[in-house]
Amino acid sequence: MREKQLSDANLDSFLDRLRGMGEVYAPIRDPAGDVVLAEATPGKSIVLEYSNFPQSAKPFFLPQTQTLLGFRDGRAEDPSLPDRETFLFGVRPCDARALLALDKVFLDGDLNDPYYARLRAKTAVIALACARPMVSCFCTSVGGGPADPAGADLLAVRLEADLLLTAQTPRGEELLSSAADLFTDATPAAVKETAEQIHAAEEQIAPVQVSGSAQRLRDAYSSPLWETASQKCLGCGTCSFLCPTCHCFDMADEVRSGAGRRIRTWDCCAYPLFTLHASGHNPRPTPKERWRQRIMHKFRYAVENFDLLFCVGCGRCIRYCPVSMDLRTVLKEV
Amino acid sequence: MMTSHPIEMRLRETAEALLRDRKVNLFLGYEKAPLPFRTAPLFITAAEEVERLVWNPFCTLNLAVYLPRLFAISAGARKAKAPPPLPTVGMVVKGCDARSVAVLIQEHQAPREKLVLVGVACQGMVDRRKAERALDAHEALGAGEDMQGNVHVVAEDGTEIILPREEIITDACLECRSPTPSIHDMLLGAPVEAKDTGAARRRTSEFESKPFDGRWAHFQEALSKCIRCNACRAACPMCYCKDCLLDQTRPRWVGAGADISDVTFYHLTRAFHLAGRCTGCGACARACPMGIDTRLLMRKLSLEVEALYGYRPGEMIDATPPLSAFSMDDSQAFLTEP
Amino acid sequence: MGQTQTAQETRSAQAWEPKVVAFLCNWCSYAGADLAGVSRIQYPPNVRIVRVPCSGRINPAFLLRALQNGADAVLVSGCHPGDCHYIRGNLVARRKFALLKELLQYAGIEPERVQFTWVSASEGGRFAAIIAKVVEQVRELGPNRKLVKTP
Amino acid sequence: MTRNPYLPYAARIEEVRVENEARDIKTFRLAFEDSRSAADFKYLPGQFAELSLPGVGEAPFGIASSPTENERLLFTVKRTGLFTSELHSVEAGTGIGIRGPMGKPFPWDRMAGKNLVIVGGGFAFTTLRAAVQYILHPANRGGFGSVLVIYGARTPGELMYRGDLAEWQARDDISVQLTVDKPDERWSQHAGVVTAVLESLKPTSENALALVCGPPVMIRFTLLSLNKLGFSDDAIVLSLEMRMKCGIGKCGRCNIGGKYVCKDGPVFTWEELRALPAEY
Repeated sequence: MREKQLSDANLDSFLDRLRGMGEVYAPIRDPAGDVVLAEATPGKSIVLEYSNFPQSAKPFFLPQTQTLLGFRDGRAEDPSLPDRETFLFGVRPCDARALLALDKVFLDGDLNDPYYARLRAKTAVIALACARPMVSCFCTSVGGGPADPAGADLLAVRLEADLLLTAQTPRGEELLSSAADLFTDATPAAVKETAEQIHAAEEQIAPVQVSGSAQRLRDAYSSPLWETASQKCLGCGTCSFLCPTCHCFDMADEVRSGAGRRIRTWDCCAYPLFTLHASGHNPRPTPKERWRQRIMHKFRYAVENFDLLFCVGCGRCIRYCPVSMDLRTVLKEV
Repeated sequence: MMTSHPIEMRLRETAEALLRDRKVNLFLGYEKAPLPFRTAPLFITAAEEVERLVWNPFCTLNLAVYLPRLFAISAGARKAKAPPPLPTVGMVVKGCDARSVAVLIQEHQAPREKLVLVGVACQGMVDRRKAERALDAHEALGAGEDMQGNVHVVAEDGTEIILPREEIITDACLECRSPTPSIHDMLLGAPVEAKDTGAARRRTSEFESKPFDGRWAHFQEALSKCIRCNACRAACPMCYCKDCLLDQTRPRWVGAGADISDVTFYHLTRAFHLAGRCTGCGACARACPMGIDTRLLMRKLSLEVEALYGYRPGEMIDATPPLSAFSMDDSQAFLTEP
Repeated sequence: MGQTQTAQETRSAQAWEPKVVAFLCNWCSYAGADLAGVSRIQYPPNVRIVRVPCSGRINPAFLLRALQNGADAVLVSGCHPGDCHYIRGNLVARRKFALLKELLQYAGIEPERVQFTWVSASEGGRFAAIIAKVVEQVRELGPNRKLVKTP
Repeated sequence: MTRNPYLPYAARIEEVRVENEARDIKTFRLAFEDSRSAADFKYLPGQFAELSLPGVGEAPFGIASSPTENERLLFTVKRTGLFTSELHSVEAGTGIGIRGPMGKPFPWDRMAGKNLVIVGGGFAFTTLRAAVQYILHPANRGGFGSVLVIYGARTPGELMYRGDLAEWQARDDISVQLTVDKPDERWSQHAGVVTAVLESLKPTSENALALVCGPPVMIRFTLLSLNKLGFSDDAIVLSLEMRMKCGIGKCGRCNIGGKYVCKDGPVFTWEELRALPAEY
């Protein structure tokens, strides 16, 4: 693996090259003051000091609303798939890692999801290692880390006045060679500094007891802790909507005078309507079963089915929960 | 501004007595949360657990949101000859919480006689987003309250920072006109006067000074962030409808997607359903993961309800809610050819 | 979309005709519209009528839905105060309408897009005049572009 | 490129038949618009498909016909929710989308050579009808042992597939026992619940498999009866219903534990189901 160095002065030129090939999204401060992954049109100032975005990169691969079919004269037809290349610069490693989980669900051979597959193929991820983990972060306990390259095409680490980049995929190699004149070979000092920085970031992340979660959750299925833990859950769905691996969706038709579309929209297992049968029967009737499902899905069922935790430790569900629910506590208690 | 500590002690004593003397089956309060600038709702049923109760500048959540479900009678129980008795619930209420409880009582979602309301006059609760933003490059490891009631933060590098409370309390608190609970069975601490009774009006007038298209553009820009998670609805104590219009499929009133037209429909309809009922607690805005000012419309509607019908939800428990009543001489200046 | 620009577009777009959806109460306003018809009072054909049992039956969602589906304006008409077939339906509705109109204006929807009035069963002329007025106002404003859902 | 799994085949409703006295159950016979789709749609009894009406949506239904009935693709639908109400209101000739076949069929490999006990209740008899038709096909009948069908409904008027039932009862290579909770004056067959009939007939559990579909209460008691008769949990095959959307294991709402009803089911043995959380 050859590390390349990109000086801050050349960052804009690199993004310009990417703009020549497609749309570029990068960390930008929005009017409300949040740093978000937004389109980096020329001249927009890129923020490099941030913890993480409120919303992960998920919407770029699984949009909140996705057209599945068009309807014309009462007949279904394939919608056109996007052709444009997209470059995501500054995705945190946890959010890039989430793509491994989404890939398991949406790219499964026989039943490939064509919409996800296309967006995945057309979107390059340039992850930016995390230098300032938050108190809600626990990536190191779920197989990731502040500089985990999983899911990224390029991994960047920020140094004093440079970025150190390593290609993780052929796509990443391509991006590096397409702008080779902007990069220099990384100096041994830079490589060393990078390693130290990553280590320092890792040190800041408190471990969470995730090991053996599948077995522990199997044993704890009937535990009274689900009742107490879910008592305060409002069923608002914030955790799912912000979760980079939550992928459940609903489908609905929108048709006016014979023309329209079938869409899919994000959905959430915390909603009572999620599993409600037309007959009125609901297999998961209370917040207890619904919240248990969410934890079980991420830390047990996904492990059983794919040998992969469907949690990347980004901590959004903890940070944004209006009633301060914390899955770390439950993982510890089971 | 004063420290909350004495209130916390009295709150624990009060809750303990209520639970010990079986005056309540359940006490609703707040406990320490894993992350700074937050507390978590706490449900306790035993006097021994009162030590978990806290009272501090982070008790932002409106606990009234839990009442409708605590008093909901399941279909099975309704059919039973002798339905199980309703619980008696004790809870700590701030000004906004008390207003919400009052509306829930008026709307028969919670029986007054089954509630023991422990009121605390509120000095304004912290908005975690404002606090986090005020720290800028720092990350809080812990936060507490100093003797003046300001927020004391320990940052990741060990630095200690004081955040003046006035600067980080929620927008709803800044606009609050009745920080002292309108209804309560006991009041801990002294009543508090509203800080700035004109705040909501000023914000509304400022928005109203823009032209139609400017207002629409602002409104659409704000809503373009909406991801339709419905957290604003879930967090609202007044949104207890079992079958929300916005979930209905026969007919489907509003599309499920993030189409701006559907998003707008959702927010307009929700706001309207809260006309004359919204108590301005701000739970919706705080629950919004995308940081949308969900109170933009509500602020205006509440002022309008007061101007037209002289009503402030939750502050007049014996009055008939304005949209269930009428007067022959209600204004009809808005009519075409009246 | 600027207001002036919309109006200009309107003038150039010859094809566009205002589309007004009118929700009329069964007992007074619908009968008023009927009277306008049988009395052969002319009024613009731009109105689509939805009959409702009472103006009190109007849920704001009806009006928003109509605008979303492409109406350029909506009009609600009920019995005059005191004449409601259900005694007080229109009086309770009056409060809702007052607030709704304020809310929509505040959000940036022009007041002409959502109108309320009373028309009795004997006021065929009044009905025709109000329709003419509403249609004229909407023509002046141009097509509704706010809230419309483009499929 | 493989076919978009969300794109339905275009089909048309050729015939609509009311199945019960309450008129809330109808059978729809569908025909594909083109022969390629028909050739693509290869299924076995026990599988299901998503039917869709543009503008209304989609819903999953068990396939009520057997592939041995040639191009007769049948779906029996009870009017319950949004989609089914709309479907009940359309007439023959209407276009309809069909996506599938989905899920796993009844375990036909395991059923070969076995004596079969088929127990159904009420409206859930649809895929069991498909199974019986498949078994009775001349090319297949020799591949199975004895076949006992017990089918119950609340009243005689609620028994579906009257014509088929009469045909089957006229044959000597299958025993078809019908029972109703509330007989009327013209009813001459069993009265009472299916379990009573099952326990009185005492079919052998030797070299046998049971297929069970019905409302939850019926299933619960039938399981007990079958166990009593010596059927092991592994020899009892059930078919589940679940709220579904995508039908291809992605939308995440039909899971029971780690299994997706749409992909890993809807057919499970009782042994498999017992190992899963009781969230169904």
